[in-house]
Amino acid sequence: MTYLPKPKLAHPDLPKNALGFTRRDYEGPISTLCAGCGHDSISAAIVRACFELDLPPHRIAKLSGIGCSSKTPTYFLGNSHGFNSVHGRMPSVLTGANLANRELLYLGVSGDGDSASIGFGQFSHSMRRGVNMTYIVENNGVYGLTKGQFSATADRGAKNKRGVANLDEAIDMVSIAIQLGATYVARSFSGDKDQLVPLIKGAMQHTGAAFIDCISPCVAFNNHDGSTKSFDYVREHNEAVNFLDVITGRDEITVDYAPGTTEVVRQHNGSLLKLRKLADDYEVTDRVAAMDFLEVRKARGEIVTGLLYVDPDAEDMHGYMQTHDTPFNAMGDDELVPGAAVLAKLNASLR
Amino acid sequence: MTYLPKPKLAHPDLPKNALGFTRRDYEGPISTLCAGCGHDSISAAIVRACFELDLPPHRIAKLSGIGCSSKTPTYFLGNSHGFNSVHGRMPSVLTGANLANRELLYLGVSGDGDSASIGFGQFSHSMRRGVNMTYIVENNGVYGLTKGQFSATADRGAKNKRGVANLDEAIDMVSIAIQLGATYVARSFSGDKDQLVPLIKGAMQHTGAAFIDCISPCVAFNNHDGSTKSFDYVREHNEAVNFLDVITGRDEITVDYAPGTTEVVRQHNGSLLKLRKLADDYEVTDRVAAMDFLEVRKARGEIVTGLLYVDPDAEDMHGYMQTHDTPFNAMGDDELVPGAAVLAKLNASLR
Amino acid sequence: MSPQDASQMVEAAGSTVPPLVAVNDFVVKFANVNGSGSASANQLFAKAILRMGIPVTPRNIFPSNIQGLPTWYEMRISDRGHMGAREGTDLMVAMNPQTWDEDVRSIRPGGYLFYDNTKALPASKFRPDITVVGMPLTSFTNAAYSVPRERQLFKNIIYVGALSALINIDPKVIEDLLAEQFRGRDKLIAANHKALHMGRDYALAHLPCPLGLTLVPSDKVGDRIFIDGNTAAALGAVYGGATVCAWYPITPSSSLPEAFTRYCERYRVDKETGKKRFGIVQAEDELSSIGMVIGAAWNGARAFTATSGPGISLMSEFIGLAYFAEIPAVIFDVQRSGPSTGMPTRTQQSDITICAYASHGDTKHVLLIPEDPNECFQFSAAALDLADRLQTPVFVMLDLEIGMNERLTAPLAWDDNRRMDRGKVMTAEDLQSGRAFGRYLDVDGDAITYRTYPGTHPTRGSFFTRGTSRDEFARYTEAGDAYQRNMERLLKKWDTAKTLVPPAIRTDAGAATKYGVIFYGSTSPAIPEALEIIAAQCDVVLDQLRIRAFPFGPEVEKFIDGHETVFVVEQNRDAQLRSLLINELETSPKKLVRVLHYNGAPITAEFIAAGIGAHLIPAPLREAAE
Amino acid sequence: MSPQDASQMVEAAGSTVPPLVAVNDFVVKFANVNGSGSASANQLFAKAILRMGIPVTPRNIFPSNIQGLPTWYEMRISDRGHMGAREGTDLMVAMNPQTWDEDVRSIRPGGYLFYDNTKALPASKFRPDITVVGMPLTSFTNAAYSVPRERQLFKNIIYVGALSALINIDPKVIEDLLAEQFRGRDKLIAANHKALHMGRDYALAHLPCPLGLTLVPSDKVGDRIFIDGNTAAALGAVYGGATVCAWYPITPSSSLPEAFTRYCERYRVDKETGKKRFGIVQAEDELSSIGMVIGAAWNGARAFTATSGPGISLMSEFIGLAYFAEIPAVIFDVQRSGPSTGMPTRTQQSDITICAYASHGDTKHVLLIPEDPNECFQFSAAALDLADRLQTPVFVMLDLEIGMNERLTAPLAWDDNRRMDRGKVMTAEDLQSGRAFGRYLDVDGDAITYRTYPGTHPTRGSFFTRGTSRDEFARYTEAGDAYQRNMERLLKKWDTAKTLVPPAIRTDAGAATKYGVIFYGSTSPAIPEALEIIAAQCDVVLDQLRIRAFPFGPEVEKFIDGHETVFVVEQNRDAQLRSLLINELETSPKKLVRVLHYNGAPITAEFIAAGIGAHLIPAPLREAAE
Ligand SMILES: Cc1ncc(C[n+]2csc(CCOP(=O)(O)OP(=O)(O)O)c2C)c(N)n1
Ligand SMILES: Cc1ncc(C[n+]2csc(CCOP(=O)(O)OP(=O)(O)O)c2C)c(N)n1
Ligand code: SF4
Ligand code: SF4
Ligand SMILES: [Mg+2]
Ligand SMILES: [Mg+2]
Repeated sequence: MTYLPKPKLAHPDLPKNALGFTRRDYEGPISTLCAGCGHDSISAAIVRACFELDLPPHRIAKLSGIGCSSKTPTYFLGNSHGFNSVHGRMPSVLTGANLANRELLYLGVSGDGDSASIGFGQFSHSMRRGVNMTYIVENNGVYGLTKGQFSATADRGAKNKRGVANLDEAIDMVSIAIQLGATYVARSFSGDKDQLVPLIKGAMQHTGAAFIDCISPCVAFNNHDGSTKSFDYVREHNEAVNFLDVITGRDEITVDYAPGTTEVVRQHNGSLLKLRKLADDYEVTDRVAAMDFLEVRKARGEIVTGLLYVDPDAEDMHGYMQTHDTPFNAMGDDELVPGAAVLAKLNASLR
Repeated sequence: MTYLPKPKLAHPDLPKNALGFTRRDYEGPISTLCAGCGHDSISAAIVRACFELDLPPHRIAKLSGIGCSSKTPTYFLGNSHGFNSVHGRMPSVLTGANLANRELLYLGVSGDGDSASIGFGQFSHSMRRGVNMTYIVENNGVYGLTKGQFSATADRGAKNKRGVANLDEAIDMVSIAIQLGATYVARSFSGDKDQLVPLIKGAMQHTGAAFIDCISPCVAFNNHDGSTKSFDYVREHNEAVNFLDVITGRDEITVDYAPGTTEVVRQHNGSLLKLRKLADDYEVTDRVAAMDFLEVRKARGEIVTGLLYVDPDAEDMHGYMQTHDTPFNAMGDDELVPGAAVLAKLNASLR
Repeated sequence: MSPQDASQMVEAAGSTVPPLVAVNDFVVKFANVNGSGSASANQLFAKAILRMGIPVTPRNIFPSNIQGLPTWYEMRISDRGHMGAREGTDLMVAMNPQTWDEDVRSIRPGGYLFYDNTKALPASKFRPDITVVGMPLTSFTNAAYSVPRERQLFKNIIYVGALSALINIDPKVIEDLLAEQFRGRDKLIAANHKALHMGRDYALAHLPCPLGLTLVPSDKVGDRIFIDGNTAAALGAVYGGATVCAWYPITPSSSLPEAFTRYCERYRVDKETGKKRFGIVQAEDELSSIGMVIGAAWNGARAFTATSGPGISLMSEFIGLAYFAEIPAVIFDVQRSGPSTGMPTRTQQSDITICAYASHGDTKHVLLIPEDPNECFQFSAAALDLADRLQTPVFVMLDLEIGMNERLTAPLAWDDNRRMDRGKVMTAEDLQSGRAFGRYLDVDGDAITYRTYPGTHPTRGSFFTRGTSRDEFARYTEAGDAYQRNMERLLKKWDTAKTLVPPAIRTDAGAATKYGVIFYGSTSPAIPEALEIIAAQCDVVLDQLRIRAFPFGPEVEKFIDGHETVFVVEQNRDAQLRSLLINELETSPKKLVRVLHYNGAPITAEFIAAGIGAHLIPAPLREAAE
Repeated sequence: MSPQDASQMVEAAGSTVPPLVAVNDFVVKFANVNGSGSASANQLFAKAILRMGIPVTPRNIFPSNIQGLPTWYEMRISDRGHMGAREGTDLMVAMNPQTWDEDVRSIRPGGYLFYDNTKALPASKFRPDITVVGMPLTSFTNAAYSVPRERQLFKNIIYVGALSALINIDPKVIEDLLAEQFRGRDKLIAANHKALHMGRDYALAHLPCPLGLTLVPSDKVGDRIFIDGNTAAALGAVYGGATVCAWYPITPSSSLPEAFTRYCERYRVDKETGKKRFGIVQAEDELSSIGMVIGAAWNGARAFTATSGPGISLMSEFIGLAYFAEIPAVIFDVQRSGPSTGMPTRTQQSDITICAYASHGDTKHVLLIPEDPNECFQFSAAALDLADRLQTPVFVMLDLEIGMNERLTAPLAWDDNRRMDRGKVMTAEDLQSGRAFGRYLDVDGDAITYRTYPGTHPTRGSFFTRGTSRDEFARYTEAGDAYQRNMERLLKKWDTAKTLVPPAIRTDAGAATKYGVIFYGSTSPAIPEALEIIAAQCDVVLDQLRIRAFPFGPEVEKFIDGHETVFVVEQNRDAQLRSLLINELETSPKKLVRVLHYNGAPITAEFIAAGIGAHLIPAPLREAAE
């Protein structure tokens, strides 16, 4: 089956962003996922975030591994280059791509099987390196594409469709990401687009490794009673610590800072994150406190969502490496090849 | 080079343990590591721990990956079966071995490159599964065997021998182990055998995944100024939270519980862990508090050592799986093969 | 022109084509939407035909997707017993508008199209040379049921009912099958029976029953059973005494460990304590699953994993360790179309090379290649024995075609006197008695050495296992001569393997011939039919050799030597088995002619016949004959 | 019997053996302890001989260990220019008691043993048929130095001094080398000069200088340089325009990315800003390093990784992705002895099969096989061009022997007019101009299709890269025909590759001969010498073909066709390149005779001559000749 092109109806009255693009320009062909799959909501959120941020679609590179979640980059940002790589290895491919051209925006999309099971090593190491990217795990606790086996984010004791309980301890991706040095870490829920869209926008405005664990129920295999990743379960246990508003250049002036309950974080690159606090003891830039908060609430059975940690002054891999501003893929012979004279000297030194 | 057999001098007056073995019976051939390598001290600590626990050497299986650290199983417990597998994959091999025969004791020995770099996925997943084992990482922050490149436990900013600084965030193995469900987690230092030996004994008495991060300086490549894994640096920054005494059956009666500063933890299988508290606010069975403590102290630049967390009532993988008491490798046709009659019925159902 | 009525002649390219007429010999294909619940109705249909004693071979063609994309269920009905795929469809049951054009195109001239005519379609959507049978399925079902779920479910049963009337399936057989399926849920049985007869009655009343394609009860099924290869292999692992299974999900292999789990839960749980005589771990990836298998086998348990191509690639390093350190390991590779992710829901035989030589350095591995579910069962148990006997990895090479499709196959058989062959293992008694032990010392001359399980004896028999070079007593060494001795012994062990693997099966043509054909695995059912076609069209007979294992025994060399030209039929692009033949047997490549099929669909007799035929008849003659 | 004095005849098996006499043609071997600092003294020794204009080929034989185990440094000195390894040692410098016996055994009859006689050894430790030269090195050094570190360091220089007197190395040359080495640290220079002369003076006074083995200045070195293959390959990557290197340490490849790092720091840092024109990542493992290379190359940077066998195994899955999705990637495989961890510090050519066919499914990969450091440099840059041109992984197959040993090699050359060949890349202008773009559409007929770098154009030229099947416009499809078209195009691209890789180099014997020899890589230097031996012993000449790449060009087929018997000389057990030859060229295996060396030591001319000779002279004749 070749993919289904989405009917491109001309809607002359569709709103346009600062670049003159409509939301359609950020969409892709029609999704072939199951009707109701959480992943499609995340795709829609990505489309909205990119539209609202006025990003030129072709300056975004979207990369993924293998899985239903990893298929989604086909279904959004049709004018962006995409790379559906191999299972669990998107992080290394993205890291390499990022090395080659530091100017594009990198969006990594993955699943919980892709990132927490087979890909846990690569996921972890990409966080440590501070690769400048937005890394979204579309977390449903199962392997959707291979028909519903537990993944490593399934909670111990959670039941599959046939009622069999999971035996292994769950991996909590946000805690691990914070532990390993990610500098923008959030959790959200595919069913809550109002929360999710700004979190994606904030991540795309962040310099450094930004990670979003987005719980995204699998309606085919993990949306039953006994699952801890079903729509109902997540809605019931969701505890948002804050609500984010991303303020891009042109909005800035109009922002109204309600004192006390609102915190404004200015990121290194000038973007502003306006946070409406829902848990008032939550200090989003305090790494140690954030980790403790998460562990305490997890022990209580809460699914904490929102922007969980941000280091507004983070460096990224290129910063650490002190790479040149020109993307490598734009460098020519003159910049790269030392030439025959240098070689002659070298030869001389080797006799 | 064939390995060097250790001269087996007859010392009729060497002390014997309850099984009638001397410490020599727990040793192996002479180590071929660099003189002064921390790893050799850990081997010696393992020998002492096994001797003192009166373990029959052949009931221990010792497994490792690849690296100087992973070579060490050759140099201790010469009467045990050993398996020097492939780089970073000891955890899966050990898990499989453990599945096959739940009656042996499993000792996994690895390096920081082996477990935190290439093997981070397997390390993590073996913790989640609660494999009943003692997993020791001989942590020197570098790849010794390949001549001193940084490993994933090297601290950001730490310098190598040529003065080049490490760019990536360090992986803190104990925090990750606790995060992922290990039920006995300790950190120690190869230079402090008094602390290390009881920690190994406690781990070997523990049912479930026991992990010891043992800092073990590499004298050849990571013992200089600027290193954060040198003997001097570790000695200076070492903050022990407690001192462990493992009480086996026959000692039990003689123990003297000094109230207040001492805590006694009774493990599931009857063994007793007596802890002399050095940090008096430290609660060794409180997982969330332990993680917080570690993060706070890490932020201060301290290297916290001691028994960091224990769940005395932990289950192991076999417990979760409800496997039979008889080891699989001892089961015969009668126990395993359903037979022709069953097959005939099955055939009938398939028409 | 309007859709054809079933009773009249149909037209093609000016000339009239008579509607196909066949009894117990045609191909029915259902075009459905993935996840629409059609699978069980289709299976019911196939099983009913089987119960009538007529051999039927179904094939499920599904997308790499969970819901909403096209899926087909194709059934070859053949009293003559031809079980290979066949090109073209005789009766198309077109239930998926998405693939309508392609589906209509695939009908053979004179064939039949059954479809839902609730919504009218323009005439251009049909073909003049086929018989079109329309039934207002949707409106009919919607009229009968109001709950959406019921509409969805019973629509499928209704069309089964209608078809039963169209091609003469005995409704009693279907009723029985439904009753078995829903045993104990009488209301459900009644509801299904009702739907079945609603469809059937409609057809009898309004459709041209029967079509030219009909079924009559037969006796060609015999005592054969209906099972897929993955399930049979899983059973073989239970019978073979496997206790440890470590796996990672991947299509088309996942159903093998899943079936193993089911059967273990059924046969291996201690009745009194509820404790399990098996350990199954869904690992975090394939590197881990093969590592667990190797660890378990090292420690004396029988262990296996199942995977597909990408998993084999990932396991390569570990497979080399098991080869060099001589640790048993059984790996089921249920092959799909490569390279890379390729076409994960399509079949191929393209992992032959990687499995035969997996890993860096000089390595060679044993492959067993079953042709059908019965052999999947046999070879699965045999692989566990062989791995222990040879102390090396053993691959069982299935493919999607036999792994995931149910097949008529000989009933599974087990000899209760059979005992696991655990190979050369020294026990505590052996060691105690003072028997010398050198882990890599060849004392028997077959290059297979003794091992001990860890923990056997307090002071004797322990050894150190490693992937580095060592001497006969498992002591580390970098001495070139010790290394080379060991590598040469491994080659000698390879010779021993040749005497232990299942030999190739030769079937001679009866008449003398200079032509031979070599094939293996899921190609097998298409061969007899292909040779019939060749005999008919070219008047040439061929001797056959079905390869069942690698390394090849002397019978393979003999077969090749005994023929002037040998066709090697494979389902891959690069003639991978042929490479093994010329590589390992030093055969002249010139005499081995490639017949290669690799578009992901199962190979057909027609394809093979054309491929071979092209070499038998010179081109001009061939054209004349056509 | 006591150790022999150097001036008298030596005895062997009853008869006397004259001490060896040779000028500029012998083998010196140093037996040391790993980590004892001997390496730099040994290198000094080799370099001094080179500076005298005499070709010398050193080989470092070291353990898989950091400190304390035996290590050897072997030097073949050959005015005739023979650079292959040679069996037996003429002058053994035995500094390691651990390996004494083995070292003494390896001396050729009539050879010389230089040792430290501070501690007396029993006569049984010596051989009657060699000349023994003892010097009380330890006591002598200890008397001169009191600081332990100095004792350790200068002992090495002292023995170099002594040896310089024994075999006539010009001390001025050594002095100059020391001065260069410690440039700017005058005190150190003086101290080293002093130690050198102490050793030299002792030898002149007390030892039988010179021995029968002597050096005289020569002019055979020419303008050649002295460099190891890994370093040369790293330089090639700098010149080839590689900007991204992702790697994971593994012997014997680590020194390649480490050298790349050094050269980049030297040549690629922006003088003004300190910013870097390269990105080097030490990845967490090989799966990650190849993933980064693929990601970077997909995004338009030139990228490479370096590894050895185990790394290739781990990279297999990704390599298949790069093949199928057509992404450039350069992989240096510095081969070591397999399988598994094998002998990680020994050489072999045993990753040929895995690299040629890496990954599951039908795949084939381009290999470049350099013979020496100069070709390492050339092929490294060429690989980067080829990978871009062919859009596929390209392997550069080094081995430990050329990768980690310094070799005399032609000076590195670069044409300043040369430009990187970035292959078929559509630019924003191309797209803007309306040029049609189909990522997998073969518009030029060479089966190579156009790509775009991500981010090129706002609305045109974007495409989706995947490891699954797709059509010419990179759209996902499960259609068998689109899949097959693509797989066939990849085969056609393989044919294009044959026209682009470095052709095999043929050297004819001069006289007509029915014999040919095929070889590659580090076997190269041993071949001329082997053929000299064969010509002398068997009176047979052979034509030579040095393979430099896979796939093979027509010249390879022609060479094989033109000879009755072709010997294929390889350093592996399973005749891996020979398999490629019969596989890809459809050559009859019968005419390709294996000559295989695989004990981890570099292959020698004697071995090759014996292997080939065995087939040239019938056995009885051969015995008579001996
Ligand atoms: C190496 C490899 N192993 C296994 C698979 C099979 N496989 C495809 S998707 C998948 C799991 C995907 O799970 P997840 O990442 O959670 O994605 P989801 O489908 O749930 O969105 C697996 C195991 C594969 N493609 N490659
Ligand atoms: C697949 C693979 N990659 C790389 C190597 C090379 N290698 C051997 S040991 C080692 C690092 C060991 O580091 P660590 O585990 O920290 O052990 P240490 O030597 O420091 O004790 C590496 C990279 C290998 N053996 N296998
Ligand atoms: S199977 Fe689950 S994850 Fe996959 S598309 Fe369907 S609902 Fe989504
Ligand atoms: S290199 Fe380092 S880790 Fe290895 S043996 Fe020497 S000191 Fe120990
Ligand atoms: Mg998932
Ligand atoms: Mg280390």
